[in-house]
Amino acid sequence: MKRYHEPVWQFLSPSLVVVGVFSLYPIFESFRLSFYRMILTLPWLGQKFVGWRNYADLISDPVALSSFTTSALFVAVTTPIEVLLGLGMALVLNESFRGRGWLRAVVLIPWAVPTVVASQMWRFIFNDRYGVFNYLLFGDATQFYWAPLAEPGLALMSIMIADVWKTSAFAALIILAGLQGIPHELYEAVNVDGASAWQKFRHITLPLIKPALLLALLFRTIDALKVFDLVFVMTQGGPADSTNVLQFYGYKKSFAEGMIGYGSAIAVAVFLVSLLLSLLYIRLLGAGLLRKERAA
Amino acid sequence: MRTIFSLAIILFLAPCVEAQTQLRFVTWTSEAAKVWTQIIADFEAAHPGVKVVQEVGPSSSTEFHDLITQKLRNRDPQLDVFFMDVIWPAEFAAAGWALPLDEFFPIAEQKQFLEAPMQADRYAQRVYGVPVFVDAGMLYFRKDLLEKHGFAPPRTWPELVRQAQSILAQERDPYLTGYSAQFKQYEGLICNMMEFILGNGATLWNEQELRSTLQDTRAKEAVRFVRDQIVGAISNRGILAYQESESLALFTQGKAIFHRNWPYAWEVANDAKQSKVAGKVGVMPLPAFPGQKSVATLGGWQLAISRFSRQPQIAWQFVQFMTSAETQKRVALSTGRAPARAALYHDAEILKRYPQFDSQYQTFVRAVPRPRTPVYLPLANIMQRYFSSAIAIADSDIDGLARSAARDMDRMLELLRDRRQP
Amino acid sequence: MRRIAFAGAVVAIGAFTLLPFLWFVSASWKSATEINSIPPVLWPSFHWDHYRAAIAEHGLLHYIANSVIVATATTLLSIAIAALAGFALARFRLPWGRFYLMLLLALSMFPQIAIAGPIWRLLNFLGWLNSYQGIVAAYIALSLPFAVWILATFFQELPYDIEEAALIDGCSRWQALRLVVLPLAAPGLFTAAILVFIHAWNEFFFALIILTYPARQTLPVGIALFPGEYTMPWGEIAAASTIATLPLVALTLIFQRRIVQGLSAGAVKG
Amino acid sequence: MLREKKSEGTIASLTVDKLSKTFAGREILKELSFQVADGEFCVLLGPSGCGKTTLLRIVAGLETASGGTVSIGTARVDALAPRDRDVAFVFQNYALYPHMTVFDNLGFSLRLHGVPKKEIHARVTEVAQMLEIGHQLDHKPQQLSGGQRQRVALGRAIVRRPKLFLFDEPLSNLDATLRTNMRVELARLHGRLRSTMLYVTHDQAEAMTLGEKIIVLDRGEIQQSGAPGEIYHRPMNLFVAGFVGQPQMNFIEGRLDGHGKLHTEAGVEFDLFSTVGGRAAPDSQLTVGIRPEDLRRCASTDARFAGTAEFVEDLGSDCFVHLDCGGLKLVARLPAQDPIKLGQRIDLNVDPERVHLFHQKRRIDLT
Repeated sequence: MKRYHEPVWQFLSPSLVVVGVFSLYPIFESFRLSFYRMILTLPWLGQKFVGWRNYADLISDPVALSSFTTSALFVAVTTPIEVLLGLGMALVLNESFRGRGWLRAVVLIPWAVPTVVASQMWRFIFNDRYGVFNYLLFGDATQFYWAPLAEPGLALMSIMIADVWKTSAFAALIILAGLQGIPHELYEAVNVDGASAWQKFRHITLPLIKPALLLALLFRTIDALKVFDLVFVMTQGGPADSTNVLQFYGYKKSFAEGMIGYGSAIAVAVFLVSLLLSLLYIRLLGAGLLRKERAA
Repeated sequence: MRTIFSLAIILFLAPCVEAQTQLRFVTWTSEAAKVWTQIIADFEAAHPGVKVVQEVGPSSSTEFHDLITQKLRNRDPQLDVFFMDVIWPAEFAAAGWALPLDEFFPIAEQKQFLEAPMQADRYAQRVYGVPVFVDAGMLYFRKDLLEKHGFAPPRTWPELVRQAQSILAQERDPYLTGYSAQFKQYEGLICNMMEFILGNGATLWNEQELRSTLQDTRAKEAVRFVRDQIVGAISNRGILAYQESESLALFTQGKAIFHRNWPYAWEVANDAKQSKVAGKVGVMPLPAFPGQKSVATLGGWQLAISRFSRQPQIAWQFVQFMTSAETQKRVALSTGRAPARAALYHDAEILKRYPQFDSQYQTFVRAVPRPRTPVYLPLANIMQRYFSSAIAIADSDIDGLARSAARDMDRMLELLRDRRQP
Repeated sequence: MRRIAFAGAVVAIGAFTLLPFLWFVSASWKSATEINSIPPVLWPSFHWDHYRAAIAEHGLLHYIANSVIVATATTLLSIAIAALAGFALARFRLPWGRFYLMLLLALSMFPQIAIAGPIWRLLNFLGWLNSYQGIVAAYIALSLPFAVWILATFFQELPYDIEEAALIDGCSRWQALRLVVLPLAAPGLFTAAILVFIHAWNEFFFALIILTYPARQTLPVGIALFPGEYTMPWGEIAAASTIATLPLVALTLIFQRRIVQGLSAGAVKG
Repeated sequence: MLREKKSEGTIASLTVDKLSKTFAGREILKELSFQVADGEFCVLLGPSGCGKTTLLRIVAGLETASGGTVSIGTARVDALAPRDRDVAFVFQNYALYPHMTVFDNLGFSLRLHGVPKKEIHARVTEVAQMLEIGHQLDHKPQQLSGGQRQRVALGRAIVRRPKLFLFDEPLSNLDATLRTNMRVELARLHGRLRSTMLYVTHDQAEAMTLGEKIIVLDRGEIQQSGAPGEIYHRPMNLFVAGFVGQPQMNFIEGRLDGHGKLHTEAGVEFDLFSTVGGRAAPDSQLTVGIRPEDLRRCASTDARFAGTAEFVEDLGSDCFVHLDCGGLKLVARLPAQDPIKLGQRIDLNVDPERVHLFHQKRRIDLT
């Protein structure tokens, strides 16, 4: 039974070409390089195929393990806060009030500010002497002053604050969209039964924005694992390596030390962790995110 | 939809102008950009048919390194002359990225330049860079405070600490700190710590035996001194997050008694528009530990030629012009950066404009380069991690940290052992 | 009582997002000594030479021009390509359609830093280094995954029968897309466009190593050129950032309703 | 609804031959074959989920069949894209272009086919007048009422003068009175245009009033096809008998004895010898079908059924009485003049000529 051909290829070829040349090729190149050992500054060592040795070294490299835990901690703390804050912002922004348009634009400022600028900004704010952070908290009582970027414990926290400030708007945007998708009649119906604000949220809002929450969580996790600019500008992985996230460690290996093979292996590790987490989210929170099969 | 594609077409056909022979010079936007453009214009006037095309990267050494190595690792012919940080020659030579300049740069000419940077520009008996300007660590101090409290500028670190403690006690200014420097986990930390360690008669590594010497007792002593006497005592803990700009800000705001920085800080600290302590600033070589000599870490930038340049002759003419005595003098006068040619330190005009060059000359002559090895950057990352971990935690296990840092450094240096350069 | 709590929340959100940025903007009107004065000076003395320096000495305007060109070209092309792919994935029941969506999501997980080297070599091979098309091609690849995702989910929610009516009326798939689907999908396109634009506007690392001609460098690289080797001109950086962020804020203010409406897939009731 | 036959026109007929469709393992259409003559108004009637909409969408080209062919006139179209089949499709929820005015909605297909502006304007205004939406031409669909939107959807199809009109339950979103008016208008429209129309509905009243031919579908198979009267008065199987007719036909199970006498579960007997003759073996199970309107009140002596009224639906014009005849539930349609009270015992009889007989779900003709 001959059927007329939907011009599928006309629609998909542009994206396939671009993704194929500019995404797939570089990523395969990274995968390939991760099986080689090379140090650019010692060319006589050559580029030897070493199979899984880079990955074996990665597992046994104490600095890599500590940077893995730093990254994991960063993701585990920032993504939930960003999604929760995003949810709060979205709920507020969903209500209609006079300045809503302005507030929505203001909320987008952190997302619109270039990351390199935002990092400089927070480095300026967290400075323990001329930064406003200490001044607002403690006024002139310098004995109580913190040095956020200087204490191993506080440095990562400062980067988290900067990241939460920068990206909560993004999460809020996605969740707000989910909220707007909820048909209004549902709320009218439940109002009739006299539900409290909390019950309305619990039984109507939450279940219906689950896909939006999942999407926000997914995109934030992927980005949080790839955090780089903030660490590069604010702390360069210091103090005492306490903010040496995996991505920054990979950058140092590939670009500063010329160990492309090892750097690529770290990048692949970041990718695999991200893939694993995403599959976990999709399995746990339901596949509502994926395309529903189109009914006959 | 049609408009979108027509816009894309225009972009793709952006014509690029082909002029005569193009000399590609990769540099960064220096503070005195106007001076550089003028010098380049003069070069082009003196060499008709040659057009210098400038490509620009950020001044931060790490970012400039990322950009330049990207071109070099890919043998990009579109690169002739580029700026090289004082710690890169060994790496760029071993990697086969920088062109040996011996045939262009005779020994007699090399003698014109300060010995310290020239030493840094050599690797395996060949020269790979021509110094443009030099940097060296110096001690800035509040002349007024020292005089007020009857102190002569300190010769040793313990003396500095004692003076700082007594001034702090008497001044009772909550914001005042005794010593401001660069202890953030980055290249600057190595420059600072090297001055303490070498100032205690120790070293970072043994060049002949290709092994780390961080475990020597004198080296660990210096580190312990910084952790307990400086970070733990006379400095505010914020110092662990400072690069040059933050540390200098404390000094220019009048909130630091002593301050370690490069020569540029003299101009800033004495400029009333930028500093509240203009005129009250003294500068001297860094103190050392009792019985040892003062040591300053060498910094500065050199010009190098890419091994993949298709026109090394023209490139050398450009480098020669840019590092000629006359150009060096113009740059020194306009930017205040310490020149690399020794003669300029006795040039009346320069000394009139920058009297401090006279007293700083000795520091520049004796400045010590950081380990000259192709694997310097991996070593640097290991040392940065070690130093930061050692001084940022009050009760850090310095012996243990030193042992593992030395082990990691030796494992890197091991790679050099089997391939001794001729 | 709820009114006060709500008003409190509005103020809190406004403060949380705006105050840090306003503090940085205030630095652009402070004199050199005021900027890092200890203790900090809260109210600036309002003089404008940082703005003059940012524009005149650092050539901020041509960085902004470059960023506008790059970001606009990236957005237009990326959205055009993503709309085609999103439409096809939503409309044609392709057996591997879902796989392609998952592949795109996976691609967006790969750290850009790691593929910067290979992308540089690719552009070098094509002779596109230091060219608008080079950086735009790289940015399209970076932004396509999430653009296709947003548009595919959006098209999938659009009521199908309006399109079928167009097919019956005599449209080819292309005409149906252009004349009926795109006008209805405007909010979705807008959302994806704003996100792609902001991504291209903010990207730093690729631009650092690909664009080294001053005439081509985009804003984030331009601002990274402000600091000297040891000096950090906070005033000028703050001024540059304020100028750079204003167009984006204005853009989002004008289109914020469309943005949110777009993201709420299926907002268009047939 | 009698309309005079149109002379042979240019409008082609529709031929569907052994059309089948399976989706996700389920057989939706099972080798259907039927024809729609030129200018004929054919209705596809069936319960929801019987595959009638899928069949319509396959004819339109919006879906592909798993087997069989579709031809309009003499040309096979099943391999053509929807736009090449010259068909018009009126959707259930109208599918108007929300971003275009009514005028643009109506003229869209002409614009696509490059019809000159002047002609588009003329044809659009003519159809708009015909459908009384002349003064809504510059409104947007959101500004129109349900009925008006429905007429615009209809107008969009008419303007094109297609070879074949396809309707997918176009009236189901209208309120009752509007629906009855539109039924009459559609029929009058068909009378004027004399175009071939294929109309899908689950509402049998629409089927009876509009259809010149009705095809009853169930579970992807044609149960019966024929003129409305044929479908109503000679249902060929239990399904058609039960589906067509409101309220539903009464069914009574029974067993035929050796002498042509039928003994039903309610103890009522029917002497069918003269009609059944030898066409049903003795002792076989038969189902008797009696339409509620065929039951009439009679004297208790010659009553065939007697039951008490459990529930009475009084529709004004007549009333439906739900009776319990000793366990057998019957529904009778009685004239409203003599109202029945709840619990009242009444006697009913039926003219044997009007009784329907089914054996193993197939009809057995009495004459």
